[in-house]
Amino acid sequence: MTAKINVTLKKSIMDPQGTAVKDAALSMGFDAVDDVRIGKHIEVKIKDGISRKEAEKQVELLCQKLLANPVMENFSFEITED
Amino acid sequence: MTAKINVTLKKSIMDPQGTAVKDAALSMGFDAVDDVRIGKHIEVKIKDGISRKEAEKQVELLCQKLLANPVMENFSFEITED
Amino acid sequence: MRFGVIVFPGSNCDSDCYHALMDVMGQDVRYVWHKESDISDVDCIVLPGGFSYGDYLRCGAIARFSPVMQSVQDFAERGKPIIGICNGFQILTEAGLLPGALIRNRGLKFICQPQYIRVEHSRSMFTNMCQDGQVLNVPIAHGEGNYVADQATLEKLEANGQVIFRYCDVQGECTNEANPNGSMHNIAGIVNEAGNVLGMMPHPERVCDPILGGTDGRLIFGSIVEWTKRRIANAK
Amino acid sequence: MPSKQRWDEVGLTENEYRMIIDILGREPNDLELNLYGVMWSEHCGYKHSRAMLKMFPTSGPRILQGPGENAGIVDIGDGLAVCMKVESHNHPSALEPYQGAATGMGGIIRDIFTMGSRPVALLDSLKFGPLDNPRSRYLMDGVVSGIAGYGNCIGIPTVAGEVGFDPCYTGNPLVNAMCVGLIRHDEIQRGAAAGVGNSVMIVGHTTGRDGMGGASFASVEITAESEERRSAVQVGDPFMEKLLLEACLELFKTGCVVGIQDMGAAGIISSTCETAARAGTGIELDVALVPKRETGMTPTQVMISESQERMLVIVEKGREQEVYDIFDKWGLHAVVIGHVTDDGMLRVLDNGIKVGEVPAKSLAEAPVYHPDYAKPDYIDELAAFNPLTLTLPDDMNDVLLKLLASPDICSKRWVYRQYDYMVRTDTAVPPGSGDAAVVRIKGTSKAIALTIDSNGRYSYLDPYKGGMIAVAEAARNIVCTGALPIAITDCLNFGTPEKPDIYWQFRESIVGMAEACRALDTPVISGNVSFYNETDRGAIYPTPTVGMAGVMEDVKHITTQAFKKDGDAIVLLGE
Ligand SMILES: Nc1ncnc2c1ncn2[C@@H]1O[C@H](COP(=O)(O)OP(=O)(O)O)[C@@H](O)[C@H]1O
Repeated sequence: MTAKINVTLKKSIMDPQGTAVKDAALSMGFDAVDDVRIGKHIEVKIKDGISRKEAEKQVELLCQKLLANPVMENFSFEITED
Repeated sequence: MTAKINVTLKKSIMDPQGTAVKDAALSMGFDAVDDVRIGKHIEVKIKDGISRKEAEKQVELLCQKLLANPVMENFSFEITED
Repeated sequence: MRFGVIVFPGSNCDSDCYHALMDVMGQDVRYVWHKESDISDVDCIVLPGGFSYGDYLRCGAIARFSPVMQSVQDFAERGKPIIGICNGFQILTEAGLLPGALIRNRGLKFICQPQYIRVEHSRSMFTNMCQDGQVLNVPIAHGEGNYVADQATLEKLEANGQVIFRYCDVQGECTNEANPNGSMHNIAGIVNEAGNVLGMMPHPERVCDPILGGTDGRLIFGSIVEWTKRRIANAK
Repeated sequence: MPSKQRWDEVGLTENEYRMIIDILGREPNDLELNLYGVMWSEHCGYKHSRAMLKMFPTSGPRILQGPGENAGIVDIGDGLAVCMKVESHNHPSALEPYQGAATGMGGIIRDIFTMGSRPVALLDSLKFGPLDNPRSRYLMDGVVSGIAGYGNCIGIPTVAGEVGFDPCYTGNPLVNAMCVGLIRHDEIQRGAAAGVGNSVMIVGHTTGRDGMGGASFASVEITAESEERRSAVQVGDPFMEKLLLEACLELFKTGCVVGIQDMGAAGIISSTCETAARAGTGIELDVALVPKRETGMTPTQVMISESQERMLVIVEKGREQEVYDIFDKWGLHAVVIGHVTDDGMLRVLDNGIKVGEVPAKSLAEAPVYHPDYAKPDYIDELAAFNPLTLTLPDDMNDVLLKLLASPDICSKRWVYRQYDYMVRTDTAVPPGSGDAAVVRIKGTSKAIALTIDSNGRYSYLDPYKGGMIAVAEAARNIVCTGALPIAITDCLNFGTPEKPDIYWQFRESIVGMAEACRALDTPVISGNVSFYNETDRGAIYPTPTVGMAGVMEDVKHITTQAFKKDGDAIVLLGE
């Protein structure tokens, strides 16, 4: 199993990197772009033999404690078989 | 519409960040973790009035030209109504 | 008194702090390895700059789980002085010992340069040798020093006098142009509510020895020494 | 004879293939052929430059270590010495500017601490195409961030450098990085696998398929999977290197290290055959023992992998535990992969079964060539140009403003502000304040002055004089800070050496540099050659880069550029 986690900046936090990418995209002529926000995509491979329930529990806790900083970030994840 | 883009490192590319996070997770007792790879999650808000087809075309090109470096990264995306 | 400089894997200003305190300020100092748990022999903890754990994931995010951080937490609760410089500041916010967070500089680039900062007040244990409003020249060197916090936290910081240093120009004006990284309210350094934990992005250890172009850093370390002396005298 | 492809596939010539058969007395197997392919490549073997490099003066009363080791060492008195080297990472930076530049820094830093020396300063010499080209801007932005990303993280200040622009560098930027270390005479380590029976260890990062580019990769079995996995791009891990640096310096103090060599290009193969060749010994190693980060790697892939942040350490037999203890403290791998033998052979085993065996010395000593050279036509054409035929512009103020605004002359603050040039608290003269940087030495009154200079345009017009000018400019920069020039390290960036025009530029440059080094008493203690700097638009200007160190006995002699007081006299020195 693999946990696919997205960590995104909270709306209230400004995103200088996203703004820079948006400006670059617009100056390159990508006129469909309205706004850009940049976060992290983290893939955690789960050890064989771990139950889905246990995996979910650990990934949730891992996100809370380490992968996202609650002061500025939100997270979401899904667990896929692979 | 919003394009949700994941940019990941190619398999053969070493990911020091992922390794450091994996080591930290293991030492914190997350024994379900087998491996960690860290990429980017980018959300591009699409301007109103742009067709889905046009959005897809621009996002694909944007990924190729700006968001991912083809010598070391892969990308995938989906476009959602929001 | 004795300072303890924590060495995390990837710290790189640890020896600079050690040198400034020992050879320039004439203080007793020892290194504290990140796996130590007994730090009862030191009077002030320094979390030095650098890239602990490569600053991978987020600056300071992994270091805060180092074994020594539990003792640092206790040390803070007992009201003893802790100063986190640059990466040390980032670790303190990640650990929840200071509010808010430090994100990418607004210009997205790492910035290394001399920097003016204004001492907001001299009542703290870290600024008692400075004047209110004094302008110090203390260099910065960071890529993620852009201080953010929610509105309520900012208001509280301001109301309690927890903002200790602000980026300013040579006249002491805290303008947008004088703000190198986009920090809210030009914040360069804050203390916790109890006033004994300081986090600051500028590097005082880089301006202690005059050959490096300034000595303003001595005022900050000197204030800690002064405060500790008084505390020890009062206890007697 | 076998089909033509056999030598072609590993980038060797038919003649070289015959030489290998002579050496072995038989045909090489695939693994062995790959080892020769890598070690006899220009990059590792210096085939086209070795003969010419002998022209450089490389010794003197101050020189403790000249070329031939990982870095050179020059005495600065009181038992102290300076260790330095410069290296190019031009091609990797053209492909992926951030990682290319970052791994370049990683490599040159390892060269310095491998010698037992603590790195104290970095310098960089950068050349790009004109900035109105977006690709040039992208490359410059990435290269500068990559240097900053690696140097800042590992905590070594980048104290000086240069940036230049010319259309000849479009598509082929130059990224030359220099590292300088301090060392006590009694701490010098060397890269020799001495002492039969001693353990051969690999420390630091795991080994993967990364960085297997170039000539040799072609012959490694390519499947759909390996194609996806294959990559010429290496990723730098400055955090790992910081740990490796501290662990190695701590290890040297134990006295159990017999020899050490960093794994740069061609990883295990180059480090084992070079250390064995230097000591006149052999090495037997088992690729199955090498810690890997990918499954299914073939012995050839393990041998030639260029994974970063690894070191080969030869340890006194019976003292391996001391290595384990120190590396464990820093959270790093240390594994015995073989031992030193007395038969001069490099023997490769896979799970105990022999898969290749060649004389170590024959790998380390690639054939030496003396390519043809001829003065290019453009030289006389350009020399015939009479500058007096130019008409003087009317408005000199306008000319001055144009000059000051040109990227070559304008302030380079945008670049050096991204580098932590103050960490270690020794930078007494930072970038922007002097012609060279000055780094003081704590606990002494001494300082060293450092600079890196090149001028491709001069060298293009007259490579002989251009070479001299590069050395002379570096010396002037050092002297202006108040220091005495004592040695240089160099990086020779040129086009394709098989072209007579290019080889002529190369020869002339070396002769000019050598003459200047003799005149100024600054021997060459280390260096690097980068050939094949060409795109479909032709070769770059011949660009020899000179890194120079000077010594100052007392920091009170430091002199900076700025005018100091009203009324001070301004004097023009020289002719
Ligand atoms: N790539 C670079 N890295 C670090 N410092 C640099 C770089 N380029 C220029 N500098 C610094 O900027 C200052 C001015 O450089 P330069 O314009 O080359 O000066 P000069 O022409 O006087 O040699 C010097 O202090 C130099 O070390």
